[in-house]
Amino acid sequence: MTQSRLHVPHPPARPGETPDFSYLKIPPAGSVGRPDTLAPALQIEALGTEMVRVLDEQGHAVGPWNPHLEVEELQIALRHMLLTRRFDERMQRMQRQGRISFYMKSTGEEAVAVAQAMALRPGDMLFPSYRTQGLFVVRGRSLVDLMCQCLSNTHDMCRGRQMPIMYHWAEGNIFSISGNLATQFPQAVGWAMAAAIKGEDHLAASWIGEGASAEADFHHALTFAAVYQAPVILNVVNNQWAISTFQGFAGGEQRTFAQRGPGYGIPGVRVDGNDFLAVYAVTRWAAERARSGGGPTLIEHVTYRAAAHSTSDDPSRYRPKEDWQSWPLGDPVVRLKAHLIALGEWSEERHVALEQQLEAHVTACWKEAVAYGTLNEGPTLDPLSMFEDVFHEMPAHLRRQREELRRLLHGPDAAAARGEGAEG
Amino acid sequence: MTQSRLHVPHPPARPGETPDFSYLKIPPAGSVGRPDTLAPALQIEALGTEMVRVLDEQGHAVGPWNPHLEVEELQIALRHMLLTRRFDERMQRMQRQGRISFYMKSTGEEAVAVAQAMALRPGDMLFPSYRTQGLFVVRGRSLVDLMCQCLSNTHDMCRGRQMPIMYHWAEGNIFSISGNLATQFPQAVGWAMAAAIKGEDHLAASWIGEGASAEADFHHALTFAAVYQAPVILNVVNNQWAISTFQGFAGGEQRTFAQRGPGYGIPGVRVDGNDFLAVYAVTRWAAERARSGGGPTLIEHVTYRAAAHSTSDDPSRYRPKEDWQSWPLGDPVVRLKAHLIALGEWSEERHVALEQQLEAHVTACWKEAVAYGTLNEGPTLDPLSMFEDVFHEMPAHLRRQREELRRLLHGPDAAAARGEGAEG
Amino acid sequence: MAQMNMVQAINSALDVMLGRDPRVVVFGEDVGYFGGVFRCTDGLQRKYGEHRVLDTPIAEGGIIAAAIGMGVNGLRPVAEIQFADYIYPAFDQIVSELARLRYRTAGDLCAPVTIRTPCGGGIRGGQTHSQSPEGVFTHVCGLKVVMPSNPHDAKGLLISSIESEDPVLFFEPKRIYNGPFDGDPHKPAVPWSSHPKGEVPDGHYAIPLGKADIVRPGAAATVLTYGTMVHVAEAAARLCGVDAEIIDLRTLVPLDVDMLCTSVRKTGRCVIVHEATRFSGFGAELSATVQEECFWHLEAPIARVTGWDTPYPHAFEWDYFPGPARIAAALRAVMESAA
Amino acid sequence: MAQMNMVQAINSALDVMLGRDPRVVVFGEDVGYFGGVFRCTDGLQRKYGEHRVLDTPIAEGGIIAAAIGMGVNGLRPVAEIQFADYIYPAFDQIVSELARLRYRTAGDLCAPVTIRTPCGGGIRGGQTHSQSPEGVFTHVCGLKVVMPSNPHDAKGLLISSIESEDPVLFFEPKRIYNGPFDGDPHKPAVPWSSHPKGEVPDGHYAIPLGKADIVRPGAAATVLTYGTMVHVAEAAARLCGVDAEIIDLRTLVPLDVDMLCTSVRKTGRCVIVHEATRFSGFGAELSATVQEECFWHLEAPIARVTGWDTPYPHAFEWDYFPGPARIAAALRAVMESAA
Ligand SMILES: Cc1ncc(C[n+]2csc(CCOP(=O)(O)OP(=O)(O)O)c2C)c(N)n1
Ligand SMILES: Cc1ncc(C[n+]2csc(CCOP(=O)(O)OP(=O)(O)O)c2C)c(N)n1
Ligand SMILES: [Mg+2]
Ligand SMILES: [Mg+2]
Repeated sequence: MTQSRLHVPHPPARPGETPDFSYLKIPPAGSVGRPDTLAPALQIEALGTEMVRVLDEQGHAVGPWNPHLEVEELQIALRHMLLTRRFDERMQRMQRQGRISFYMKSTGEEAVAVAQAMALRPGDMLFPSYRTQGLFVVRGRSLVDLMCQCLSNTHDMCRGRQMPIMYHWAEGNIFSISGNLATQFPQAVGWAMAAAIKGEDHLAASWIGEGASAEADFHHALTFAAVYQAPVILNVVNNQWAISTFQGFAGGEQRTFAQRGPGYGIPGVRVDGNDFLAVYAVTRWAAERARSGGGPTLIEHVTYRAAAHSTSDDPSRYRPKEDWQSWPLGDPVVRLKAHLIALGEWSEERHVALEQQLEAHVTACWKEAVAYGTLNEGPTLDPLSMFEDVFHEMPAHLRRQREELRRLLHGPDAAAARGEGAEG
Repeated sequence: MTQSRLHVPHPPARPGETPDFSYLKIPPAGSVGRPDTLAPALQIEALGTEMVRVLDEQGHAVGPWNPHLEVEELQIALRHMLLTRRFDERMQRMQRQGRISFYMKSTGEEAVAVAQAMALRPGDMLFPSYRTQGLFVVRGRSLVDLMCQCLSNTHDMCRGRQMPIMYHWAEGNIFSISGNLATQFPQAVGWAMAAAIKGEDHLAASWIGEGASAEADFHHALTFAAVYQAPVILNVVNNQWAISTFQGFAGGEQRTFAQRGPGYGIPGVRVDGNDFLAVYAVTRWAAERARSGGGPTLIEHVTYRAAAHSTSDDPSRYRPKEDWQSWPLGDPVVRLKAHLIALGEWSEERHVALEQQLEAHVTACWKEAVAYGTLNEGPTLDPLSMFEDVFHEMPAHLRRQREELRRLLHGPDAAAARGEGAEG
Repeated sequence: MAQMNMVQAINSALDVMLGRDPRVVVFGEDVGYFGGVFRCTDGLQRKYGEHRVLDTPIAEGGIIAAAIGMGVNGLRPVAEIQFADYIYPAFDQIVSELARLRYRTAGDLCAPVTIRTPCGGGIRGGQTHSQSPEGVFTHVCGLKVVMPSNPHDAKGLLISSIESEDPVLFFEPKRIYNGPFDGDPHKPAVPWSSHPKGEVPDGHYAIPLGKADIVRPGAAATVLTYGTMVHVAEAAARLCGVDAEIIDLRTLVPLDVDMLCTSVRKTGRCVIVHEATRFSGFGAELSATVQEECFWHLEAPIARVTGWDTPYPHAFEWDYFPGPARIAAALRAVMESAA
Repeated sequence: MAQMNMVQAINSALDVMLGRDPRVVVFGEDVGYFGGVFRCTDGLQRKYGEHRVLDTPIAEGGIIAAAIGMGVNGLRPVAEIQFADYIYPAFDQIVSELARLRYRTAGDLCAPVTIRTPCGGGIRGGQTHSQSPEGVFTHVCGLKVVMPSNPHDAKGLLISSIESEDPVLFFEPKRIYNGPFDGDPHKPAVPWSSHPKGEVPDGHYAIPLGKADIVRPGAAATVLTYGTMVHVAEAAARLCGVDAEIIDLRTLVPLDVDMLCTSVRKTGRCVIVHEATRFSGFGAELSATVQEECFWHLEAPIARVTGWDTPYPHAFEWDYFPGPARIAAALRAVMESAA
């Protein structure tokens, strides 16, 4: 008998070592069957261990999950993904230049948010994570608005209250992003329960990282979704890393994250998260299931966090540099582009032209956004507004505090006090 | 397409209706295979859907899970189960007579705690629920001590601080029972992690009800156990009810509770919880696995809460009266007794004699216990002791408060104040 | 008008709101078919159906998270936490999410959730069925916190809570569900039918949040209290003969500072009473506020009478409980106090 | 003696304790291989191995639950919660279990867990990376609560916390990890090497829990504060020229009431400063206690200077932060105050 020893998960490679993704079992595109959308969860457990893939190595869409999208839609998808990436890069640069305080890129994972937002209906409610900016791009929120949020400027939808990237869009049916991991997962289930109570046809979808799946709210979401058979799509974006910890620390060594679903009686589907067509198709399948009374679906998107966790992070401390180059599922943008080219509906030239156009668009948006103010340059929001929206109506103690701040900022001694403050 | 509607789980029968347990699939005793204790979790998933059973209808022990226990052990087991039941009945009666404030019986579920405590080693740490009093009985804590706890009297191990049944026994390696559901589950995992860190051979075991499995701590326990492969046995006692809600409200409609395990990569074993031999054998299997470095096991015990939830509960409001009579897995005491009789090692006469002996023992224990005081009759604990053990050393503010209470109770105005208080 | 105890008054408030507003949904552990372990939701599922009055899994965090999602989707969720002692698993969803959703979205999203939960001791509940955690929630910006002391207020305040656009923590002192309690456990129980506040209108009425109530006018000292302790303070005043003005806060957030301070400025003396533990309890905020607002009127130190700073012990419930004798002693002390 | 910033001092305390006591284990999100997002555990896993310095799943509730189990099994767990804003998912395990285990078992079982967590604002963290939730924990019986204001104290207090038989919440004000901060974000950053409390002994030393520290003796008024605000209060005193006695609490529970009240009895005036929101914040308890103990010595109302009662807003960090100007104004007010 070997004695019990504490097992400590390890990533396959640390800085200086050669990237190694051999732990990933990747079936050929087209090899996984597509069951009926109302198939009982028990009969389709294999979907949690396989990996739904549509785009093959040659850029062809193959197999039963091929959603057969119109070329135009594919081109729009490519555009959305590219725009998301350009946007991310610009914002990261602006953070480096001190124009915004913080940023988080979704590089390498763009297919998840873009394909899912395209596969769902406008009336469906999205409960995003901080790495699904593509949802806003697809639903058409202007980049200027997103930038203004990151700038906490006079046009900031959050009125200066949230860190960059914590967007929301009530009219666009996108919930608010929270700094607290995973909280939105069971909230989405509650939203879906309400839709079912009201007898409405809308569903909810939510996203968390594989690391966040260890939080209590993951369990709450799956339990409530299963018990009430809520019309909800619960997505775990497995980008292999949670800041510095490898997915093994969330339980990924033992099982896929999709396999958690069946334990609750919820179908779990594992999908190649860098394959736009596969993500789109799986989402459509889950949406149809939910809308037909089939209840929830858990989807695991296998992808890779190509960039740092955030602008505060330095991944070279904990994983091999350039390891994304070795990631076997490639780059979702490159793969969709190759597909369009294989279809004869795209070219390197058109791609370059589109990139230039998007870059120009981002530049124009940024110009407009900064005109509404930046962190350090006016115009700025009125600090007195910080007392609003704590409650629907401002209670007396907040009115009193607002008065105190008003006197501090604008009262007779304000200039002196501030001047002195700088000396102190 | 049928529209999504909120699904609301229902128990098979409500008051006035005929009990119906047809939802339960019960394989014949002996039909489930017993895999190697170190079999990979993936290969033994069927253990979560089947039901390990050893005792057949004729009272014979059959199949690969038969633990082949000595007759003496079986007789001891019967004694422990009967004693637990007698103890429960007495305490319930004493609550009805106003001698203790509250009680919770484990009637019908005695095999779970008794078999598991017998299958584990004294050095293994047990993290109990409020319905596993059998653990204390097996480990030999005197009933007098348990009764004194329920009486909050001068011999109360909790010094009057906890409601009845919230026992603990540090020397006996039994953790403290908490009023908060499920909290002990991940604590047990932490204990097991520590054992593994120290390279010790002990394991931890914990118990929760199927209702409590919806709590966050269930997820924490399974995640941590899986990630670190901790030597722990996690038991879900599925007695079909959580106060008034049927197991469907914890997700039991969709899947068994044992099936939650495989989603985390933890073997899940479903066992006939009223079959002493099956529970014993499964526990031994899991313990051997844990001690050999095979990590955690999740065990679901299928049983029935024969009694009310607690002395505060009236089950006739939400389920058919006498439904336990129809419970297809029977009574664990009756089944073990039948087995011993089938073996020729027991008789109705010996049984009656044992019951009388145990009843007398319980009576003697109760007599001794009440001599140490009851809720309403002296001797009583010193109320000033309530300020102790908040911290290791009593800080100044608690010393001051203790002084204040001392003056109130014993100071010059004490009698007057108390007298007046009664008038006020 | 009908005679109602507090359980019936709460049931009536839920009934009225379920009937008036199709957005109202009521849910929690055992609240559906069974009607709640304290019977507050008795009969409601039968009347409004199991899509409006729901049992839930035993997961307080999930209950509140689901309530938030439902609130965002246009419902008016009323969630029950079976005991206030079991609200902690929902703490993150309440504090990080429910309380701040409106703020962080600059008013674009909100969830008007009411959380009902029985609190307080005196029922032999020991440390996990007796807590009064209201103080902790009063420190969380964005939550309203309510605790009624009688059936009439309970119904009116609960209706206001459900109608509030803000999330509300609604604490129900379970010791007075069935009758007022003056702090003496040895006296025979008194039913609400013998108390004027046991008269409760059948239909809809609202008691505004943020308004305290003078339950006993007086000139000599002010007692600030809420919940069960209102009745105990009344008994204490009778006991020691101090002409105390007893104020039932009813709402802790927002606090009716004006009424409180008007009284203290008048009497010059103040005793604060709550059942919760003392250190950093809500009494600390009351004391600090009164001291700031009324310093120049104070003729004696503000006194706090509270639960001791220990968990609620099962055996010593009545030594722990801040009963009439302790309150009376504090009243005498503030009357006699001199440098 | 070495020059250390607060991160290094904390790292050194952990290093010392891991080296001295084989029961000490350190764990949390990203604390192992990576060394922590604030680098407080840098190099420790390499030195002590991955069974003593562990990464964990992202589940604060699980982390604290595991710590309790480990503590019961004879280890001395030091758990990190990555930001104090993320401690709420662990609230139930801390409040219902960790804090009360010794009590409910009459001393038979306990878990001497230390929870380290960075708190406070001023780093553009917005509402979910800036909170100061210490007040809430001071209301929980059975927890010690510590917040150091400098590297020297941080190390000595952390060692005492790990050696404590009681569970300790150890809050680290992240704004001063790298240098003292006087409340003016526009001035160039100052390193700890320029501050006397940046001198930190290399080896083992303990600063007892429950002892406050007079960081600036003075005669005119007493300032009670802790963490980052100690330095801001010093700046404020310089700014307004009031001869303030500034007391760094260091430990909030148990509170050094004697030192606090001795000072207030001497000065007759008291200003309480913390970064946390005001309503029911720890300042309320300080104010209530001082008022009770020193009423007859007070010559002016006790003042509180705190964060406003709103979430911490990203864009208005410095309008929110209770900076030197506000503290100075309060100091002037208590000096000038008259009926
Ligand atoms: C409750 C909580 N705990 C900790 C954190 C700190 N934190 C922010 S992101 C992160 C890693 C999340 O990883 P994952 O869920 O895999 O998402 P990814 O960043 O990979 O998209 C952590 C630990 C937090 N924001 N909230
Ligand atoms: C956190 C928490 N929530 C709610 C309760 C109230 N409560 C006590 S027992 C119980 C039902 C538990 O059912 P189950 O887990 O199936 O155990 P059983 O009583 O059937 O043994 C509930 C809801 C509690 N004690 N703790
Ligand atoms: Mg990740
Ligand atoms: Mg049960």
